[in-house]
Amino acid sequence: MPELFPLSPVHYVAAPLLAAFLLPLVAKLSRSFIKILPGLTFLYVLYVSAVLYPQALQAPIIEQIAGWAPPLGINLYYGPMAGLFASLFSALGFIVWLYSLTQMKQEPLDRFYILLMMLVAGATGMVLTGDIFNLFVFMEITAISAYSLTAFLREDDKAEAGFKYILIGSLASAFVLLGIAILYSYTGTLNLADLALNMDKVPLSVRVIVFGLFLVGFGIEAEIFPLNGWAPDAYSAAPAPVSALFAGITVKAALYALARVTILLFPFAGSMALISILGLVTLVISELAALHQKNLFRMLAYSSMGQVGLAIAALGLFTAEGVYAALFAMINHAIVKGMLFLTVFAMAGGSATLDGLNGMGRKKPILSLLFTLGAFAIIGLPPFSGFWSKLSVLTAMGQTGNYAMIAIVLATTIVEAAYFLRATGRLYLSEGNPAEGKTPLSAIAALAVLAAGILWIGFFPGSIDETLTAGAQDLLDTAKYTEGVLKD
Amino acid sequence: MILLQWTLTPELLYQAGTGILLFLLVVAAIFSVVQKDLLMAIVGTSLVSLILSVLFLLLHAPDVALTEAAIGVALTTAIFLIALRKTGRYEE
Amino acid sequence: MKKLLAAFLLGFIGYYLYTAFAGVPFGENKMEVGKDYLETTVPKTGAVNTVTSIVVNYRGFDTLGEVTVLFLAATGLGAILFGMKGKPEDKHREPSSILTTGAKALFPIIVLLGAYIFIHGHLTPGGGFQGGTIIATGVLILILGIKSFHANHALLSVMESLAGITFVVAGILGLAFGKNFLENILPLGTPGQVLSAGIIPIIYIAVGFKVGAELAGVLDTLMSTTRGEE
Amino acid sequence: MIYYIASIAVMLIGLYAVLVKKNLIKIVIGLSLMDAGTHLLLVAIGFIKGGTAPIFSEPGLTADAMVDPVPQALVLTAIVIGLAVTAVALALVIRIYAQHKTLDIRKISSLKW
Repeated sequence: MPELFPLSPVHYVAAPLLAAFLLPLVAKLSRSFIKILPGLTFLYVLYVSAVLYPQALQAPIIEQIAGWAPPLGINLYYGPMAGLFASLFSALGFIVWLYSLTQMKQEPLDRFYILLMMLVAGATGMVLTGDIFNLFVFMEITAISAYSLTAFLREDDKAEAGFKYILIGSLASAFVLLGIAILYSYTGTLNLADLALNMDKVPLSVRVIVFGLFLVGFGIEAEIFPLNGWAPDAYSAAPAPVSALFAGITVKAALYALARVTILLFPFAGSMALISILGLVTLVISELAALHQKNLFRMLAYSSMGQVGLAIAALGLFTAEGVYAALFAMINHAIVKGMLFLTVFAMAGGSATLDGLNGMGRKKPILSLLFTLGAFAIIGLPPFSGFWSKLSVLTAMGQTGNYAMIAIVLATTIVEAAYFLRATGRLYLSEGNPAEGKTPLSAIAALAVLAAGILWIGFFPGSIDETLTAGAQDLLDTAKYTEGVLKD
Repeated sequence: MILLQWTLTPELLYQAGTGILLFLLVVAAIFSVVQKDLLMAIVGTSLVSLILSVLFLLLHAPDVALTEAAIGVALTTAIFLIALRKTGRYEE
Repeated sequence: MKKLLAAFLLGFIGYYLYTAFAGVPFGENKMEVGKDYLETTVPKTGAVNTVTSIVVNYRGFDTLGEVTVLFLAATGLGAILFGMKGKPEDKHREPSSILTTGAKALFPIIVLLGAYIFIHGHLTPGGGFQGGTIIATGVLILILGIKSFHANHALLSVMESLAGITFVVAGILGLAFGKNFLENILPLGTPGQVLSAGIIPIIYIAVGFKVGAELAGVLDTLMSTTRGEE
Repeated sequence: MIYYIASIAVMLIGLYAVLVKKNLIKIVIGLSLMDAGTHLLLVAIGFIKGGTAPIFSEPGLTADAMVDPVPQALVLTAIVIGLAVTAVALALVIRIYAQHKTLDIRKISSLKW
């Protein structure tokens, strides 16, 4: 097989696409294929990761689609950072599939799995591509899957949340497209590396405008304040497995795009400081808002935005340590928040409120334990993964002398601790109604994988040190990026 | 004497034509936003698409013009009209 | 108050967009990549229509994404409107016999026109998307003109899937032949002939079928959704 | 130049509808107007005075007398994406109407900003 189909990064996109087109056909043969095929696809993509990611750590893999060298053709850039994200997305996709097997019952299931696969494939494409218009196309693939999944359930308010999302998402894509139009009109090229070399053709004032357009466009998808009004509605409306993917994948892909574009095309100090400040503002406002939420999914959504804000604040430093910390925070957030969404859904159903947690400690001990683990990890208690990620963020801020930032981060941690400990307390200290139903083994297995990840990183933070350092270097070394892509 | 210099050259005709078309484009867009009767508003958007597709032809983009004619004028309008039939016609 | 705020925002955005484009000379040649496409399209892709060669060959990955977006829209639309199928709206009006006959007579002509457009995508303006849309318009005329007509969703989805698989497999074949994803593996032929330009016509025909089937499905799903009052 | 101004104007008119209008279908109309403006802008960028369509349909045509084909290819993609988004948005509108029997966002509590 390896000789016949040499593995390359395009498999991340091609395999899910093939599976998505096949799914309606095989669904006619047997209904059970609907569930099996996405799992096989995610497994295959994980296998691609296992083969390619170690190679990417040595040297970035650059693939030219259709055999045209950039800037004529579209290229994929699979470096340490893109590899890290692509592997993370594939793993999360697989876990969410495993969980959905028994927890997702709403028809039409074939459409649900198609949209789920495309959400992951689109986000992976956003991370891999080296062409700005192709980035836009993948952003639309991700977005359209996300809109449809938000309104997937039948109950009230789902369609409204979907409409709000589609409205703001369309504004985002219009802004990104406008930015691309301006860049193309000045430079005459669409390849990111080629653009980076030709940015001097664009007057400085125009560069600022384009940066603003991209910041708004990607910022909407990355839930940066004040562009995140859609997010709590979407998170609480979507089926829980999808919310886990929103937190773990969609936001990360948009953030990656924003970081890559900023560092390649707009590397001025002001743009980076602005990103950092916006991240801090997002952090503070979201955490305060989370404190007031009664609906658990909304609480998790706001907490999710806060965590992303933390990552953005660290990213905005654009130092090696800052990007390292941001990557760490993003990975931690993807694992932990994914687990929390899935646990809450398994424990208290789709419209869970704080009261729904009452007394769960005795009725569903495993799930309660998992929730507690996730809550502790988010707050940043040692020895869980969140502790190391927060520590690295604080270290990075300390090294650049931003002591005010450190104070803000510590203050929000207290807020975070307040609402997460309150929720955890409900599990064990309150009396509640008897809960019914057992959680199936496959769902528990999916959660256990995530929990193992939290503990592994918590006890052996050194094990991911190398990948994070390589990722941070990959993002910051623009010269290597452009030379690699345009070597011919 | 000055008037005589204003002969209708093809160039001038072309420019006047595009000017009028662009003006109509904006007017149609405003019309479709202001109009309270949603049916008329949708007719306005399809008019926008129609003018757009003529403009694409003038800009030597026949592929885009054909796409805009098939998708913008025919299909999008059809989808809007179907959606309108399933909902209410007037804006309150 | 809200209008004032909106007007201010519009003025702000409009002003900065205008300044951004004020520096772009209109009607002048400022091509960089575009020039390379124009110079290499005939010798290297065999396609006479440069836009087609960009859409299907040079930037074929975008088009694969674009096809996916449409596929997702059809899928998502079906998911959103799932379970909202209503009884056919018969009380409104009966299509006249002229309309019915006209629809039956027009449909084959429209389908032929659509097919002609996507088969000649590499030679003349148009291609898979345009041709597919025209075919979908033909289906719309059938839906409007014939009361009992309902699109055969099973057939449409089989067509859609096969066409999509063709596109991806055409891409994977490039890899299997030791080249790149979506790279041309067929002889280019004589530029200007129908059978030329390598895999471009094959992909565009697949796109045509796919777009036609998807849009027809979308229209039929929307038509058979219940009205709010029920 | 008037092309730029007109297309930016169409875009802003669409944005105005999105921001201010209370009717769901009007908002979707606004979105498609924004798209339309952007498409015209892109094609206008690629236009070259005295150029021809980028199709080598006759023997005499040469590459240096043609308009830029890239924006045209991009707009083709963008138009199809716009159609997809519009279709999904209208499906959502139909569902909202089925639940609330109105298209007025002031009467749908969860859609207030």
